[in-house]
Amino acid sequence: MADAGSGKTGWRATGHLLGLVAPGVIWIVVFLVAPAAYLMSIAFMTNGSYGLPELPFTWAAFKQLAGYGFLGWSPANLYVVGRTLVQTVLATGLVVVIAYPVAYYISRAPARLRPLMLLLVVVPSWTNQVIRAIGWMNILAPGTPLSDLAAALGLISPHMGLYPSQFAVALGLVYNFLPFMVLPLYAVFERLDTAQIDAARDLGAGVWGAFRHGVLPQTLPGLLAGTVLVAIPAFGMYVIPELLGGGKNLMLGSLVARQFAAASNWPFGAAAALIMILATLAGLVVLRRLGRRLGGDAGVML
Amino acid sequence: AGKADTLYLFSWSQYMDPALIKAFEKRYDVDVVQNYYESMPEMFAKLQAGGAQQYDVIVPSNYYVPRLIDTGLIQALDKSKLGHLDNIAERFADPAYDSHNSYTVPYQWGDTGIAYNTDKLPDAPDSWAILFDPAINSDYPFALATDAQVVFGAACAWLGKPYDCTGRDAWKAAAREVLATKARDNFAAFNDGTPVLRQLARGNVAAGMTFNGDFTYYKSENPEAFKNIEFVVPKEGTELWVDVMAIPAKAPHPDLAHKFIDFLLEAKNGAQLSNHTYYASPNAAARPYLDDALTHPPAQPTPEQMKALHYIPSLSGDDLQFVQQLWTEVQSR
Amino acid sequence: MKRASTLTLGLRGMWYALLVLLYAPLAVVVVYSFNSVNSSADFVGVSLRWYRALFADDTILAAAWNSAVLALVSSMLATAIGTALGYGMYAHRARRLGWLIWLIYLPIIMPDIVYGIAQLSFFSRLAAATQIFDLGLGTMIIAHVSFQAPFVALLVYSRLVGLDPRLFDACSDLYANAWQRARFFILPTLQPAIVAGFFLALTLSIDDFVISYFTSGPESVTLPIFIWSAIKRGISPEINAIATLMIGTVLAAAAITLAFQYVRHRQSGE
Amino acid sequence: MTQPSSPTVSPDTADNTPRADTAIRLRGLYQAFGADAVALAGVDLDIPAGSFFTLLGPSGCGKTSLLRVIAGLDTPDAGTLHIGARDVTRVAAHKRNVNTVFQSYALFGHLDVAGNIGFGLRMHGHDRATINDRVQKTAAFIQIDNLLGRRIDQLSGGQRQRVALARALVNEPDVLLLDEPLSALDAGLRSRLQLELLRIQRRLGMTFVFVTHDQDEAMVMSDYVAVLNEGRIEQVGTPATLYERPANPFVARFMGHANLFAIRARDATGLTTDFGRLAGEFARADHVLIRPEIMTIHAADAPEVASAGDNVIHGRVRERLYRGSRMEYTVAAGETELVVVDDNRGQGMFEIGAGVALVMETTGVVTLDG
Amino acid sequence: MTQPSSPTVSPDTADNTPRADTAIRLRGLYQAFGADAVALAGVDLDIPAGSFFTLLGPSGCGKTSLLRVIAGLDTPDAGTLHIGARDVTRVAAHKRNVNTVFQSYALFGHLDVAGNIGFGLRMHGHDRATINDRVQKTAAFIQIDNLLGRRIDQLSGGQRQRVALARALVNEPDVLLLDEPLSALDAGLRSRLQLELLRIQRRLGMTFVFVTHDQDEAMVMSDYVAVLNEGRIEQVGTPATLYERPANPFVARFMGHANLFAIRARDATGLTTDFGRLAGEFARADHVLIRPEIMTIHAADAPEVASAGDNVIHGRVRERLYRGSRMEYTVAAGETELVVVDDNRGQGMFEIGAGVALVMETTGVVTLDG
Ligand SMILES: Nc1ncnc2c1ncn2[C@@H]1O[C@H](COP(=O)(O)OP(=O)(O)OP(=O)(O)O)[C@@H](O)[C@H]1O
Ligand SMILES: Nc1ncnc2c1ncn2[C@@H]1O[C@H](COP(=O)(O)OP(=O)(O)OP(=O)(O)O)[C@@H](O)[C@H]1O
Ligand SMILES: NCCCCN
Ligand SMILES: [Mg+2]
Ligand SMILES: [Mg+2]
Repeated sequence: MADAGSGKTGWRATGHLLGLVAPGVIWIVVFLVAPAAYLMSIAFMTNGSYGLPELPFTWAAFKQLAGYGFLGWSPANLYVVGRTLVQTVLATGLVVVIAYPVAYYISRAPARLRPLMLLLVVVPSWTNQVIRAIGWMNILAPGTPLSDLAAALGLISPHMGLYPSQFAVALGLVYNFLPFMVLPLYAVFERLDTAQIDAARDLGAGVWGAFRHGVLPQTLPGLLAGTVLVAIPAFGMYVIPELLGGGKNLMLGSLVARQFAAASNWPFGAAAALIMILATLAGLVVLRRLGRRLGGDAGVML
Repeated sequence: AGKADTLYLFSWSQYMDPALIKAFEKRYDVDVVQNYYESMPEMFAKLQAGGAQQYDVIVPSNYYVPRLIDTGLIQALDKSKLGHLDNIAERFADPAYDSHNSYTVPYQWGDTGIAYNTDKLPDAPDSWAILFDPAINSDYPFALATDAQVVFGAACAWLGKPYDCTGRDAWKAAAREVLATKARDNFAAFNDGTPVLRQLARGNVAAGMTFNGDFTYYKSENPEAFKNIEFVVPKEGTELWVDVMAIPAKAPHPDLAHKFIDFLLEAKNGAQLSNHTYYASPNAAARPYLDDALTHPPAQPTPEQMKALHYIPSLSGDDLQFVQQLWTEVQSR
Repeated sequence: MKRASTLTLGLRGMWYALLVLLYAPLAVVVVYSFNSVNSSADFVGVSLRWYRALFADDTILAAAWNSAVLALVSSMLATAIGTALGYGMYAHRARRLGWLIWLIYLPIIMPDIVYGIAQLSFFSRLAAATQIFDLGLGTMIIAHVSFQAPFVALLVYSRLVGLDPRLFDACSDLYANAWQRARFFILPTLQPAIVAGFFLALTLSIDDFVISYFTSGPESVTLPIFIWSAIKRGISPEINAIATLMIGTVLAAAAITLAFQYVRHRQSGE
Repeated sequence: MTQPSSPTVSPDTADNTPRADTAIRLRGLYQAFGADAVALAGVDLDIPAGSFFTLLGPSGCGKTSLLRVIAGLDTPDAGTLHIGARDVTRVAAHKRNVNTVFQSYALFGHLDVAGNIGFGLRMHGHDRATINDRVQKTAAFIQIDNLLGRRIDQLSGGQRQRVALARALVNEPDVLLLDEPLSALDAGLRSRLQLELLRIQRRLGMTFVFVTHDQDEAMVMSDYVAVLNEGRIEQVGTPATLYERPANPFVARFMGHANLFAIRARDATGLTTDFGRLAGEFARADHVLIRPEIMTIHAADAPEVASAGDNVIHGRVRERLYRGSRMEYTVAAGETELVVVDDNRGQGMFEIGAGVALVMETTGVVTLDG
Repeated sequence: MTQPSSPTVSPDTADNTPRADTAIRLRGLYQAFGADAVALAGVDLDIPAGSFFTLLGPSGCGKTSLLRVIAGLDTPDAGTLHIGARDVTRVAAHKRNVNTVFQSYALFGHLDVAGNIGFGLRMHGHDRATINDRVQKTAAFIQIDNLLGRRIDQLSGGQRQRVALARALVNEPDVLLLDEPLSALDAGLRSRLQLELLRIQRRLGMTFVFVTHDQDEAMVMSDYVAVLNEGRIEQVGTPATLYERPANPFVARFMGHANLFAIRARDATGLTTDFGRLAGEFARADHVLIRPEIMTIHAADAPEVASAGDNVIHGRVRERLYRGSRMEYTVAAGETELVVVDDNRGQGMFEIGAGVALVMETTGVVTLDG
């Protein structure tokens, strides 16, 4: 049995290590890494006449992704990527704007109330995401009070609903991911060193300066952790755009899904999936770098 | 549970009489597990992704049959196991999509039209204009179907071409028309034929593409909710379809599948099915048992309407790829 | 401190607004599940007809059963595998195990849709070749475990990292052999993390739709998949009724959690 | 509450003599947090300009509260506060010419050392060149100019303390407040930094208000010490005054005197206490304080004892601690125990249980009330 | 490496006199973590049974490493280790009759106090009744029997320390190892617990091996002290030996002697050092050590100075620290500085800059090599 504390290695220790980690590692490698690798390989295959991948390997799927198809070049995929990015940034931004003060408020509440308040924030996310979407479908459908109000205000055409629409998608994303921002922010607010606020005031900072220098830097690690937890899944979100968007303005997740679940072009879908993974990784790397640069300790981030 | 075997049926939703399932289960002491799809592309994708070895009986539409055969997703029928084959009406005995019914047996047939709300669109003509002409409906939300060929056919017909138009130029023109329609303020969503009826009833949309039988079924089930919903067969021409039964290539219980198909070919059972779904029956022997409703529109189109009805062409190769890319393009923009 | 009251008032207002935002959609689902007509625009009268329809429908009951089996079995497997993984990473942290972390992050950062489709394409190919990975409850459980286990491992690992490493020495010093150490120290110490990991796995499983959807087979329809296809068929009050039952279950779970927290808090004393 | 007229400890050089005027004047300061948490229960205090002034007291006595009121971080519920001639009771923190060195330094992690030091100047809108210049000068003065580019988490505890000091000093405040700036450090570093802080104060001649709960630290560093207890000032004075003439038992105990005894009876020739009689003329008082240094320990039968006269306490060694340069004995006498210190100047030691005699210089005995 | 023959500090009662035999015998212990981290560089040591034995040294000198080898938590790379008569070099930790009190106690959070104390007995497979009984007795002995049902996080620092002690003691080990058990505590609690620990050791007569980096703590508590440096033992002896006769400059500095000077020249009549000449007869050596206690400070023109003879050092007060019971002066003399302590027994003080004379008893001067 290897010593939990010691750094010594040996055959017995190796056996111990393997006994513990092998099931997990093998599980993930066989049931996730291998499928992912297979999917990636599909991206380089030829699209068969009915959408299934075939040999030989080609770049065709990536060409199609870049916009080259039977029609010559088309910007349709750029629309999709752009729409996805805008929704992601918008949703993340809104989530921050809502979660920041709320997390602060919870952290200042009496200690015995805090678990309850956190629970109240988290509980909706214990239901299934499809169920959360139904709620919004109910609320935003045509003829509901909210839709009528929006129509009366001239925000939408009369007789139309707020759902399905891009607005409903944004709202659904914000709703879905709010708890993932509140929790890490709460964690940093809870151990906020208020002496830094005092120090800023003591050194001549006004309200804004005290916030900018006494509060914001301390909460950055939480903000970044929250951003990772919100932006990355929002970027790949499928259910909400699909249900609340009416299937008319595709986002990346639906574009990928459709190549497997409807339109049938597996290589194209796989190529788009590859791009999604790369974009996700790039986003993660950037956020981690940013986190380190801004002085968050490595443990805070995923 | 506890039964000798299980039959996996993969079919359109709202397309089967539960009593028939019970009867079949009882006769052969088996369980029937049903799964549903709302469109052909959905079914085809599921079959490609492993479904071919999980379902025993599927119910595709005519224009998907050739590609199911081509891709080897369905198996040739063992006609020796189908004692009631002769019940099939002559018109359906040797169809273009499957000569001599080597792979398929017809299930039911019908047409695709438009259902709309007469309160909101009182002046609606029997035309694709309900969907494509902003002058007819400028305010109320409406939907188009999710199957590329179904929608492009409608656009072709609206643009004055035949519903079964083919050729890249025709499809491009159709795609442009769909894009323009999608860009309209009151375009709500892409909804499939059966679901859109519920959306109509709930008031979420005022018009959409649907099927004659489903419309009649809902209307008779729930007259109150559907009292203002009407169905038209657009005069510019629309789809005539035949849905068929087939057995996936690696079906787990091919024997039982044959039994099921033969069961539905029985005269009384064929009639019971149509009486339940309000779709016309391809079963000649069933005729005596059919309800009256099935002998006139909308279940049975008028001869005049018949002239404007077309099968959707079966596509493959580049043509299929072309249509699919075009459709992705339409949804992406 | 005395001037902060406007800020406090603003924050309090925001908090209540947030509660409305969070619970309005759920409340609407609950309310419409009792609507006697099928409409989202009108609430005509209270009725239990959708619940009656629900309990009459075998498919829904089967879906509920499938959901429960999927969530419980996958969570138990993931807890076992994840706990071992987390402990292994900790016990051998002196070695170069950096790559392991990436293996653990992979399922966490992989977009659901890519995840589900990768497994769909892989399993369907495997099934075509071997006949053993047929899509169904089995593949769903496999898929769920693969994304739950990393979360459990991280929880267990971070609990261990927070421990005084001398505790392990204290065990040996107090005559515990390897098995006694596992039995009397490691497992009891990890118990809160393991329980938390199990519940986290459960929530992840319950929340998941996409991966379940793509790895499911004809007989493994779960409630979310059922609801999804019901929505695709046009939303109906029956769905609201199912959703209401799920919401009720979750609220009950939340209440129990809270009660536990307060009891634990009380025990630990002020 | 006596206010001393002049410091006993003289400063380093002539021109840094504490100025005669008052840097801070507090009158009737009252501050409560809720009904039963009275942090300041009416504080009157004058802090002489240019002095190293220490607030000493047990945890929770109100030291930080007082400092925060001076800094302007809290507003008192009642009372007034002058800095120099100006009434600043209602002036916001960022408008007071006072700076604070916080307990755990409260350095900004997102700024480097230079950024931290220059922060106050930046907030005051100085231009970049001025800021750089003054940061550079202050850093050189504090001897951390080689650290200017470092991140805060790359600094040791002692370095952080200096950065916090520089960050406050660069603003040239009228008064520098220091809230237990040394309490987080280990003993060695702590005594080095005590000296350093003292030297800096001497060189600048600035008023330092220093908070600690460590009487040793207070004694080593301060010109004046104010002892706080439950939001009140118990005594103000030089370290020697507090040590040698504590105003009451609280101060005496807090200054580390173990030998404090209630007086049972008093007559013309002396006092009766728990350990026995004490001959001499004493003022009427409640307590008698016998500092360990005024006693010498001897074998019970030693010749010095016989010749010592009246004030000899006989007892028995109960415990002894070897401390290198000295030996600390606890001696049981009468109904109580006394602590006495013997320096290890080569003489013998007393075993535990040995009978000893403590000889006392009566002139060093202090009586006090309260 | 001298091994003393008897302790200078006598135990409380007669029957607990340290036994003459050796509890632990270490020979040539060597332990390295990688090429350049040599934790133990050949340690030979005999720890007398029944003694309070302290390992003292700066951070990183190998104290913990040595303790871990004794406990069996690490196996040495070379060398042997006997506990009593038994060679346990390769015996696993859980098979040694040795217990440890860890630095931050390492109490099990998932068990209550009773569960913690009984853990070792449980691992040994004792039955429940025996365990309860012995836990109860030990807890009563350590005076924590009222805490048995508490959770660990409901205990104060001092209570935790006692639980950790009880958890080790209940197993009646041959040797108790304590790795800086007091270093995390604040000063007040620390000195109380020092005394308590010492009393418990005295009552039980068990061998305690105690680790600290605080020379004051080592001196107060120990029968013997071994000073470690870079994995080697510099000196072993009683506290008085180490303080008064350090074997080398490292030990001298570590024991807190500031006045250590290199000898520049030596002749028949005395020595030449940095601060000047020292008359007398001294052994040949490299360094001279002058403990502050052997000097007295006087005004330069005081009569005692004239009569003091040769060994008077003239200098000037550079710094002084008031410490209540004594005053600490730093005096500049020759090319260096000396620290001298004056007790505040009523005499006057010397101002900074004043000329003073330090009078020395030559008999107290120590010379040493290395
Ligand atoms: N914000 C606050 N809310 C409630 N009570 C407070 C607050 N700040 C201080 N107090 C109370 O006021 C009293 C004085 O507190 P203060 O912080 O001034 O003590 P202190 O002397 O600085 O103690 P320490 O040495 O522990 O820092 C304490 O009883 C404390 O509990
Ligand atoms: N597991 C280890 N890996 C590498 N080096 C180690 C290890 N344990 C100890 N060392 C090194 O061995 C030397 C002695 O360490 P040890 O912990 O014994 O010192 P210590 O005297 O207990 O110090 P401290 O007073 O800081 O606790 C140090 O240089 C340390 O860095
Ligand atoms: N609900 C059944 C529809 C069939 C369309 N082909
Ligand atoms: Mg304080
Ligand atoms: Mg150590």
